[in-house]
Amino acid sequence: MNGSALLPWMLVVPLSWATGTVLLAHRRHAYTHAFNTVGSLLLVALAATLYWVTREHGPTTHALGGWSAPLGIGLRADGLAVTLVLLTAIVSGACGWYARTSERTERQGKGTSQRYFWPLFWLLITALNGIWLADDLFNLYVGLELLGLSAVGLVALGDGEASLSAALRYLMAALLGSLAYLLGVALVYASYGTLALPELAGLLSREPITQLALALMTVGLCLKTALFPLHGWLPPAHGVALTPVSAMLSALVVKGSFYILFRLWSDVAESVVTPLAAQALGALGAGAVLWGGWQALRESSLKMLVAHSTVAQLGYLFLFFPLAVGTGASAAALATQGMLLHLVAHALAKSAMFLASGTLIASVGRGGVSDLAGVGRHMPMSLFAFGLAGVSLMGLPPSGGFNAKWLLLQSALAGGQWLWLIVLLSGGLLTAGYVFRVFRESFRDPDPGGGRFTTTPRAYDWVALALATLSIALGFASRSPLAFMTNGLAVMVRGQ
Amino acid sequence: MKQRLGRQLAAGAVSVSLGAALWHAIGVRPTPLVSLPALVSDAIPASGVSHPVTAVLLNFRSYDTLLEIAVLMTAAVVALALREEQTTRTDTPASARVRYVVLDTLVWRLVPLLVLVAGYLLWIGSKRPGGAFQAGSVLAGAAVLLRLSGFAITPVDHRLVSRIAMTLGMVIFLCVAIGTALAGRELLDYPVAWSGALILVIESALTISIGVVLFSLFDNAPQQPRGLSR
Amino acid sequence: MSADRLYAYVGAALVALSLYAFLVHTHLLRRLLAFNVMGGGTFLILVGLAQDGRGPDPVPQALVLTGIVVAISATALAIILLRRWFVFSQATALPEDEAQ
Amino acid sequence: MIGLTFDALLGAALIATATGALFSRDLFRGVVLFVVFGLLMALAWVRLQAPDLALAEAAIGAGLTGALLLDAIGHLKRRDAADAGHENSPSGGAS
Repeated sequence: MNGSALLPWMLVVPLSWATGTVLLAHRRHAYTHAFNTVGSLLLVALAATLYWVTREHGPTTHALGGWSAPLGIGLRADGLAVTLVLLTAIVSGACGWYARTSERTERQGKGTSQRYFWPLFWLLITALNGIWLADDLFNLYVGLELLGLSAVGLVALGDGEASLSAALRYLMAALLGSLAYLLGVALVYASYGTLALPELAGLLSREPITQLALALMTVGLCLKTALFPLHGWLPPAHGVALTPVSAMLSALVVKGSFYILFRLWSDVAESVVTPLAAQALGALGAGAVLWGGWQALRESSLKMLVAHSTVAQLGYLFLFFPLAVGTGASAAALATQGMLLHLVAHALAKSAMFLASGTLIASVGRGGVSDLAGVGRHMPMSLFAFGLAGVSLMGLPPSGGFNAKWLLLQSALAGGQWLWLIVLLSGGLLTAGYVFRVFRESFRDPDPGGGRFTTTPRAYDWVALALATLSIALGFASRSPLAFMTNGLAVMVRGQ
Repeated sequence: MKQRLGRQLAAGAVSVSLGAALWHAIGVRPTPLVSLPALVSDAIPASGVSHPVTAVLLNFRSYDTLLEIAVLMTAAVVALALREEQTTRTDTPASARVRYVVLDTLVWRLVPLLVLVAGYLLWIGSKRPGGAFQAGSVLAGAAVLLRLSGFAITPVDHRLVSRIAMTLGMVIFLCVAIGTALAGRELLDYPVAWSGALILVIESALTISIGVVLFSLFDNAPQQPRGLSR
Repeated sequence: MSADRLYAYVGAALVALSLYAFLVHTHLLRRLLAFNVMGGGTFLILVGLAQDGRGPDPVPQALVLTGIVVAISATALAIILLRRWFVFSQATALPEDEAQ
Repeated sequence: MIGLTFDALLGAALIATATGALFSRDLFRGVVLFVVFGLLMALAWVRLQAPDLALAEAAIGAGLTGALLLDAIGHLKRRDAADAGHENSPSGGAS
């Protein structure tokens, strides 16, 4: 099997399913459910094949339209891109399963607008795969817009007024962010005459215009990744959306813009970035870890707590920059590995945590953390899934989260940057604080008159548990996927 | 009031520094080493069209266009989703509106002209400025004009026929994409002999869909439920 | 100075102007106007600066055409959400901004 | 030289209409100025030898966006004339 021939199907399949679900939107649910199940399974199968083929035969590219870059647009499948494609297929498959179960059981009385959940779901996946595989600066812009608009649409499908204001706020941030990015693209094209990333990697130099372009793209992408202090839009959007949507937004969507930032800084504009800018990004990341964790501790609504936890966990990703820029080869390699493992482990753990939270809320009937009293005895499975995910987020062994934070820690030691150690450790403590807070409430005796729980579908628990288990399993077997992911990356080893 | 002033000062500082940085950057831009226009003109004969912008949009960078149609579809889907919830849609029936004779005549003259213009733009797009986007938006403009002057044109709602019209461009584009992939070529790599015809087919379908979707974005905008205040 | 570069400078001015407007206005329709003007400025820089001293370039022109379609999709989506939200809340600014 | 003078005048007009569109007290007036801005942009595209963009800008940028915005003003004014019609006082909503 040829990896290059497989690549475009990662885009064609979700796009076809998006179109198909628009056309099927008013058919009986049995049809759409069967159609969507087939789509998710097909996507997982294709992604797994692509992963396997790339592992066996190495990275591939695909010249779309038969025109090679810079005239045409290329796709590129290296270890990292392929891993993220597989991650997307798995997480979206799980969330899709959860959504189908919820449609089957809770459909009565809900707004019918959720018919159009599925087209947006597939458009979101198209955008994500487009971004993971992209190899062109402007193509990434279109992918970013598709990602942003479909995510905003999904948020707007939630119930009532709050979801609309959250969607609007999200949209305003997304629009500003992508325009900043586009402005950077304009400056790059004017100065270098090409948009293809591989070519630009060899051309970019530390001109003022290039630095401005990179700064603009960085600010735009940070806004879209909700880096502190530009994170204000994230908690309402992720907290108010439908449960499977929250899971996909936190697990995958915010990673899309971060991934572009990582590619730009490490692959393309290596010669333009400065250690000072990297330290600044790291400082903001540290701010996110502390502020997001603190907010999660104080948050009264369960889903908002998990959303604030996303703000904090995204902060860890940004510690990559100070740990890798200008610190020497070994520290940079460790930082890259730690950050990428954190990205994957957080995606699995956070989607599990959101799904488990949604199940708990469905069972209790209310969304407050203090409403959970007594749920521990009634919903042990959901709480177990929540706890497993929490273990990975806190960075306790054995889990993917632990290995990731361990690698980041080692990188900090190797580079002699002690300050980031403190951030890593206090972030872990804050995470432990809010996860245990949920547990404490859940095992409290319910108030008199409370403690009535609805039974939720079994599938809810299985899906959350499967994702949480994967995030733990990553702690036992992270070496080989990591080696595959970082293989072929031009890590910033050429630093000072 | 103080907060407002603070916001203005901060916004002013940010935008003035961005403006100054852009101003400076534009002045010291290096000259590019790569020349895409030269590559474009070299490849034009193999693209199936003679107008370079159309060649870039529908051949060299057709994948961008595919994703762009997906963006347009996203907006259309959200509009449909939010429209459907409204049970109390207060569409003024066309007959109930006051019509002005002059406007009527004007519209009746103008709309067929616009449709003609759209067809011309679509056709000429392969050789000269024009193409699916301009043609589609002119079509949508004609429909908006009709709706604004109170004519009862069919709404673009969740009926199957509307949804088919909205997705037609995407369906045809995807069929071509899948066809090329199944034939063992790169995605959207048209055989040279067919590329002119394929581009025209794709553009025709896109024109319809772009027109319908752009009109639907106007037509499906939520209305205030009458006499219902919360 | 070539005409192309002149329009790039105009684009820079438009971007700065509309960024200020985007940041100070709370009315969402005004923010959308700012977004559209900012888009226009960016497009002018994209085409003007790329063509400066090199003659017409179909690539940035095609990119801007894509950008225009994306911009109207985003604008329409925002207007739909805003109108729907207005039906519920009778407000034209985000709650966080109004509290300021 | 005449061409460049025209370009300079057009650039100034672009900035002036944009300022009006963004900062005029009356939102309706702002949108009308935005439509004018769109038409001037179309002219600028002609000057930049981009007739495709001139067509698209006139039809989409000025025409359809303008129609969407004007329709939205009508909608938002229906209940809340003070807020939609005039310079919004941000503290107005939170009395």
